[in-house]
Amino acid sequence: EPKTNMMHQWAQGSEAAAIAKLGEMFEAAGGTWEQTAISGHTSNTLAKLRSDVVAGNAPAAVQLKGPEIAEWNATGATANLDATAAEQGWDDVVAPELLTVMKPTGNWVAAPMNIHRVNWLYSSREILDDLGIDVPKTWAEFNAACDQIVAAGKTCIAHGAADWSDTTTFDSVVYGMDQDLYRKAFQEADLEALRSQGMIDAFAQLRKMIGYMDDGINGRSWEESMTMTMTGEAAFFLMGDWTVASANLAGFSEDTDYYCTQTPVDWGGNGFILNSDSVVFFKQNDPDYVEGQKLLAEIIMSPEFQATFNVAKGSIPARTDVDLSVGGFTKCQQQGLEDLKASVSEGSLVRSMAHNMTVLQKYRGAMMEVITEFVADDSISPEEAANQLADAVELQM
Amino acid sequence: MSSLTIKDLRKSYGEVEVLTDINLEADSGEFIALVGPSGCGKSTLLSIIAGLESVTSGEVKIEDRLVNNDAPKDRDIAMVFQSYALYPTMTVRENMTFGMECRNIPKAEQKDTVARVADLLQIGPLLDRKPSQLSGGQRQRVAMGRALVRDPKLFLFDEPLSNLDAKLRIEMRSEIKKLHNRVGKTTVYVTHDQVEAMTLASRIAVMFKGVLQQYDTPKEIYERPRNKFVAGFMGSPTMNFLNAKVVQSDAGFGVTIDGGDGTILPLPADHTANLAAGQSVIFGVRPEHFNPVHAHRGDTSARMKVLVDMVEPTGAETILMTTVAGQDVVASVEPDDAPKEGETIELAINMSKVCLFDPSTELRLSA
Amino acid sequence: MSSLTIKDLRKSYGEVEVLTDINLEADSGEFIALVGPSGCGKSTLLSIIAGLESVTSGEVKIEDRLVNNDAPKDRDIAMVFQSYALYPTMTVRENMTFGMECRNIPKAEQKDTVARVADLLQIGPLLDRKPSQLSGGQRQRVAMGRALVRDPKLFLFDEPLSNLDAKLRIEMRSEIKKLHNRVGKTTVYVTHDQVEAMTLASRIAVMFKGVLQQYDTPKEIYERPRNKFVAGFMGSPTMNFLNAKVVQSDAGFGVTIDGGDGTILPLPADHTANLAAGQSVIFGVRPEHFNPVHAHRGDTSARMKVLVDMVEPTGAETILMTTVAGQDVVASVEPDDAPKEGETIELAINMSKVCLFDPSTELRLSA
Amino acid sequence: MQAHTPNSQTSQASLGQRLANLTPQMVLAPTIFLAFAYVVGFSIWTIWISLSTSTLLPDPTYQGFEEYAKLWGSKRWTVAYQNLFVFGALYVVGSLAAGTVLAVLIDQRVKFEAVWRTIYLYPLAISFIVTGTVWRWIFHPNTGVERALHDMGWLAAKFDWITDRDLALYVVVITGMWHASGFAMALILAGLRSVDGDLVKAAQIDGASMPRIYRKVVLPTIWPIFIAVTVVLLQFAIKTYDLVVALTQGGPGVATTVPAIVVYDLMFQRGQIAQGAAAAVMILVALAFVLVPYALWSAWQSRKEGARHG
Amino acid sequence: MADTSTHEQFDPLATGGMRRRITSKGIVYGALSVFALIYIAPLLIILLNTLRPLEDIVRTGFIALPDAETMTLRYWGEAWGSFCIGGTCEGVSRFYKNSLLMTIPATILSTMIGLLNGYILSKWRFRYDGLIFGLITLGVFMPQQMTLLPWAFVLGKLGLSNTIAGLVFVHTVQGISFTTLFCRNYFVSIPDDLIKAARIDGAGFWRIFRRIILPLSPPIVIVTVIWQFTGIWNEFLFGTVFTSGGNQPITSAIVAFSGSGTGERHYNIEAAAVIMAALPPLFIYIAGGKYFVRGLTQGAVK
Ligand SMILES: Nc1ncnc2c1ncn2[C@@H]1O[C@H](COP(=O)(O)OP(=O)(O)OP(=O)(O)O)[C@@H](O)[C@H]1O
Ligand SMILES: Nc1ncnc2c1ncn2[C@@H]1O[C@H](COP(=O)(O)OP(=O)(O)OP(=O)(O)O)[C@@H](O)[C@H]1O
Ligand SMILES: [Mg+2]
Ligand SMILES: [Mg+2]
Repeated sequence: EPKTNMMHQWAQGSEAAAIAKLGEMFEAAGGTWEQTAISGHTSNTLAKLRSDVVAGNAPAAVQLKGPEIAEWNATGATANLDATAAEQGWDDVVAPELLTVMKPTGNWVAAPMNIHRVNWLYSSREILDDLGIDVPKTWAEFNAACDQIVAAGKTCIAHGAADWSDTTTFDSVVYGMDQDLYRKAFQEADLEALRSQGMIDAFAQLRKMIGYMDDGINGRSWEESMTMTMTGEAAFFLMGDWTVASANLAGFSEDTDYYCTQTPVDWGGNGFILNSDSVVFFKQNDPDYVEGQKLLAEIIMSPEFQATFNVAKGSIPARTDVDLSVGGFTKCQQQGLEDLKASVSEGSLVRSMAHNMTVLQKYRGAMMEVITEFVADDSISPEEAANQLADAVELQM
Repeated sequence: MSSLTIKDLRKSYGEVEVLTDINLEADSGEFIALVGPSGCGKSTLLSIIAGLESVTSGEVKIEDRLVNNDAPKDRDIAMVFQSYALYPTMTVRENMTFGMECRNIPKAEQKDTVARVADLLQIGPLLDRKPSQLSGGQRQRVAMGRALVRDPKLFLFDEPLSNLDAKLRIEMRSEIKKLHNRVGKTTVYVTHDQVEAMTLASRIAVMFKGVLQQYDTPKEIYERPRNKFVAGFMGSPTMNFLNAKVVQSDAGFGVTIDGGDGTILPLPADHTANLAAGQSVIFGVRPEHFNPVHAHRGDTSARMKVLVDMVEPTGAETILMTTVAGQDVVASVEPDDAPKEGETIELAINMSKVCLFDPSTELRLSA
Repeated sequence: MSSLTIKDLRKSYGEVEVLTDINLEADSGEFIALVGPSGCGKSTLLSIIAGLESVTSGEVKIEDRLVNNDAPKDRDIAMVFQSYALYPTMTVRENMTFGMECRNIPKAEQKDTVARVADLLQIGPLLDRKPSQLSGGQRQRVAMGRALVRDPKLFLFDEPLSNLDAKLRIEMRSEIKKLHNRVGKTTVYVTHDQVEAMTLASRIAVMFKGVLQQYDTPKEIYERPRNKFVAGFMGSPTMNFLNAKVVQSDAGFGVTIDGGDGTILPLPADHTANLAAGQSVIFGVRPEHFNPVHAHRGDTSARMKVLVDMVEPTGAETILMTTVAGQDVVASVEPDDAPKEGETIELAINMSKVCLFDPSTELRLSA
Repeated sequence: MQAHTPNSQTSQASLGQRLANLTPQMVLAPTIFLAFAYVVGFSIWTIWISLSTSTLLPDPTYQGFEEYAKLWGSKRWTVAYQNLFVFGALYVVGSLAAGTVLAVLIDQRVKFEAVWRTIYLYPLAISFIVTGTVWRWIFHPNTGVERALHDMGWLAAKFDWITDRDLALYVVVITGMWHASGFAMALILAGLRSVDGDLVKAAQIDGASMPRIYRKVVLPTIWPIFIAVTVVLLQFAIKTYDLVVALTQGGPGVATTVPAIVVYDLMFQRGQIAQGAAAAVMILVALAFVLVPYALWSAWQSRKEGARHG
Repeated sequence: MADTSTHEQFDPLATGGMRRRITSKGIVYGALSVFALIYIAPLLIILLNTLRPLEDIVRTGFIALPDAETMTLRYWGEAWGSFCIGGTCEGVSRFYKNSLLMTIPATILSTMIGLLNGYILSKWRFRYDGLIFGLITLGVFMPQQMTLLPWAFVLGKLGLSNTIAGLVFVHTVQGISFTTLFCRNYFVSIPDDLIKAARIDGAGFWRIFRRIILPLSPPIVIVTVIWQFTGIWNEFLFGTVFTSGGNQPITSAIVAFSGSGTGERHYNIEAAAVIMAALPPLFIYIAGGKYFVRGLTQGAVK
């Protein structure tokens, strides 16, 4: 009889509901479902995971992502899902950009649940319409729009400062200004790229954008920032697609309250910064749990779950063969999928550094420290910031 | 001029009256001892003089100035506490200068004063120590030093020696006496040790249950106590009290011990005022006024046969615990005179020193 | 039979030797007092006897059984502590029965024993109180009660009276004496009050710095102290020590006070063994062996002119602080004989009671 | 009290007797074992890990002091370490000061003493998480005091310390003080109560004013209490984690990061267990800055004590 | 009745000293009240926000009085019984039991062991006793983050992972440091003579503990119980890491509110849950505060 215990950090709200759905499906398929929702910060989840592994009872399934998957794979603690994957033909349906993440050494060890887009720009319809501004396409347009908005006495950018949200914004800035730089600096942690003039320019743009924010950014939650934009208090909000789920849940809707577009890019074309939630499976001794892993993986990869889960989460399915025109996907989500496809074909798709999809945690942590300090401290110049960024990464090598 | 006057003083804590109608005065330069058993109100009275407690009614005057409402610091007094109350975190020197600092006395003068007092008390070498590094006697001396730097109108002592051991107590007692002779300040000294009061004071105030029992010179108090309480409280071992009857014979008045063999103990002529034959009295004799009868010492007419229960040699004198007619009698005799336990001996009584008390009022009869 | 024997006992704490070569024995039923100044090792010795401390070397025997390695409970002793050490959470009764419970004595017997002891000590009405509800004297009595319920071979007391005030101390002293007379158990009694030791003990062990100075009867110790320390420690006010020289004249040996007027104080014949003319000695006289010279008392050949510095009446006797040849002399005289301060008077010395000490060894000279 | 140490001449003590004498040690043995394992074992393990190549999971391969170098090269850590000392000092001194003021006020024979005392003491019962959360609400300009003042019409009002990187640490200090000063108050108050009343009387007669009496006589007398409170508070300061996480999450930037947060992040968020262990070792070193002087002090104290009894 | 001048002077209110005393009393009470306000404010703010609907909180911030019309107690009910935490919609009620199951045994165990240790370390001297005491006390200072992995290993080896028993074990061992420290310092003030007397009476190690030491312990037991209870109850890291799902203590659930989850923050429910989670320690402090203060000074000052 298949059993499982899934460890995740979606303790509340729509995410918790989405996970609950997974449980229901698991039980409907005859399994015994248990979950361990770790509250609060990601480090709590990771602390628990490490403790469990050290204690010798690794959880059957854990919500984990990005290079962490490869790292855990390297410790030899992960289970091999190749058989199930072959049976179900995962290689054919999963978005190609995710394959290297889910199969770090060629074997399937994780099942992706979704694809998040990080580089969304939410604009307040009220403000843009009032001032007669078009949604900016490039950073220059963006800055010009902001100047106009600020002059009109509004806040241009809604933001809640935290290392991850500061970095999310910076992801979009670097990517939008120079996608090669992004790849070199944030996917390969190339020191020269980190120190380059392009990075300095990106920091200068970020500094400019901080100027467009109000004074209350510190300690503000991202939901509050979102509400500021939705209610017309601020013009723009740079954030991932989970915003869509929250905004819709809070009763705001696209086109009436807000527009969703990709964040500005200076190189034209479609851009997509990808983030993905996935479930990693750890080796189990109890055959019930082994069986449960197989069942859980199948359910996660099932189009039905992918649809339900992603409707709730604001993201798009990790399977490219799910039809978004049915089942309650929003316009923004549908647009997301289109952009994803276009981006893949243009070769502009990247993974998100801010959301732990590229470099090892130690490099990401070091970079986030520098970026969030830059946001908090006006006295740091873009040149200094770029150097610090490179130094911090170099230190961890 | 009277240095301290207390008039009709009362003090109550809520319902409880702890001092009743105290009247007391001290002449300039006098050494007054307040004695009495624990809880009789001695410390309370002293605190009232110091201004640390308020009065309920009555007057306190220092050098004829009414000070009832003055703060302690405005009364020009100095006080030594039983616990010494030395400031534990200050050195001896700082302890002594603290009061002067509070009164903004110039540093140079402070220094001189400390030097003078330290000299007087021979505590010069201790000046830089903390109180915790001093022995009991040294602490006592420092406490006095702290009082002496003030040059006040009135010195107050609250059982300053009771924390010292017997030998040191005797030593310090002499020192206080010497110091008082030298400094000559009016002093009020609380103690519950009657020997201290006797040796130090020019006048003793004996208190009991908040009431002043007698206020007089040590000699008067010891020899002519106003009542049985004072008689019993002053003197150690305590005065013997025997139930007796007054008899009148040809030789004059005498007493017989109740239940005894009827021997008449003749009273000196000057003890017989206010007496009537057949009257019940309490017959009080101090232990040292007994003496074993010795053939060679000549005869005393007042003798008493006693059974010796216990003999306690203390060195200089020997205490006999005896019984006569079922009543306990303690006698103090010379060691060489000491009988054996269980013996029956005859004790001679120095009848010129005995006291008679009224059994009901407990006041001393006879002048 | 000897009830307690201590042989060649030593005790060190680390480097520090606190007891050196103690030899002591107590006969059955004896009352032994251990006296000495604070820190001399009295309590340590008592703890060793009780088995609360281990010995470093030497033997402790109780009724001739070596008990060095026995636990306290197996030594059949009872002990009374200075702090009384009453179990604060138990009633008086429970305090008394605790030891019996530990030894599994039947309830009925416990009850009888408590009743008997309570009767003996008159603490029947207190049995259901907690120690905190008792006065000092009552606590003391309960502490003794707890010891008495045991019927042990040996009673140990560690300064049982030192927390009581003067009057109560004298009372309880008598009670302990009575009790010992009645119960007749061998007792070791630690005190630093020499009067207590004198009045209670059949033999006194005087200790100083961990060394037993003298072990003898009270009379011997008082009259024939082995050395200057013992002479000075026993007696209050303390013995006077004067630097003097031995002179030989027709009348026999005598002493002259150094720096004095050369008057020869003749020594009784039985004091002159081991003396040589011209020898320096310390001349020791107890205060009570001085007496003012009275015409009518006949002549004493040993007289000394002294200047009276201070007169301290204590009631039964009066203390004179005097100086002779620059040395302090304290005399204790009858109140009626007391001179005035500042007078120069002649004191007669009872030469049969004086002691001479060797200035270097401080041992008593003469037999 | 001395367990019998059987000595050579007289070692006839029975086996039972000797076993009875060993009871205390035997009863204590499990604790000694646990304490040893916990304090010494865990510390040694941490030190060892800090010198290893551990990343995601503990890994015994020896590497040397590299992780320490990396740690000290990181700005976040240096800020955190510095914060530990600044925060620790201000928090302890501030709590002591506030506690002293409260204790002295309550000592003025006030009515309803128990009520006042409870009011000041209750924060100790509140967890750091809750304390941090509530004070964040209060301090944050969008939700707290500033907002309330704005809503009351005082638009110029500004109270945004929590978002100011130079002032945010003081917000943590104030919040910590709120939590701990009642504890200091309680101990100091009890200390004041134990001061000999005669001391105050003596000082009154000496002519000292009430503030002076407290400053010069009473408070110095109870300094051992201040030491005791300090030790307990320092222990809180060094372990501070939840409070900061809930209050500022270490921000703005890294302005209020404390070492415990860095340790936790390195060990668990970033999978740099070795470096996290190195940071933990550095916390222990910080602890030594405090404990070694304290241990020396108490050793000196007890020696003095012993000397006085001797 | 004051017909003489002397009498008038005894009217205490007429004296300068008394007037001064009255004004200074005023200052004292004034200062006490100001402080009291600061200390109470946070509690009051949480309390008030439990009664306010979310819109109200979002509109006016946390520092505002509840609107009489929209004021409601229903968030208490939601927080207690129906709010979703960790995928289960039973509010905090189901964590309450875990917290009690963890806190009570750990408190009792660590207190009892502390009492024994304190007794041994204060009343029985043996070699290295000072060192052992120092070692045990050092445990007080160990940062939790550092001990997480070693504990995980130990719990795994003992088969106590993911169990409340494991938490009890961890908290007990950690608590021993504090309880031993407190108890030893308290017992030091019990006169050694009592122990000596008992030994002479024939009492052994255990009997002395039971009959002499334990009856004298209530003040320090109250202190350690309060200290341990609140400490263990409020701790969240171990609870979060060493247990999961239905075994977690209430603090882990509370952290779920304050953590950076996505979705709306239900401040009102959060506030109600926070108060509910804080009630047991609060109650213990209010009920036992007097004894806490008394025992603590006896125990901690030495
Ligand atoms: N603040 C107070 N409130 C109520 N009663 C008090 C107060 N202070 C003292 N008393 C009572 O007043 C009486 C006298 O106390 P006081 O301290 O003056 O006695 P004492 O003669 O100095 O005794 P001792 O010799 O023990 O020092 C005692 O019965 C005491 O209980
Ligand atoms: N446990 C110990 N360790 C080291 N020295 C000790 C110890 N116990 C006692 N001493 C020392 O041994 C000496 C004798 O102490 P003891 O208590 O026997 O003196 P005492 O004669 O009873 O004094 P007191 O009259 O003050 O009670 C003292 O100097 C004391 O400091
Ligand atoms: Mg008094
Ligand atoms: Mg002793």
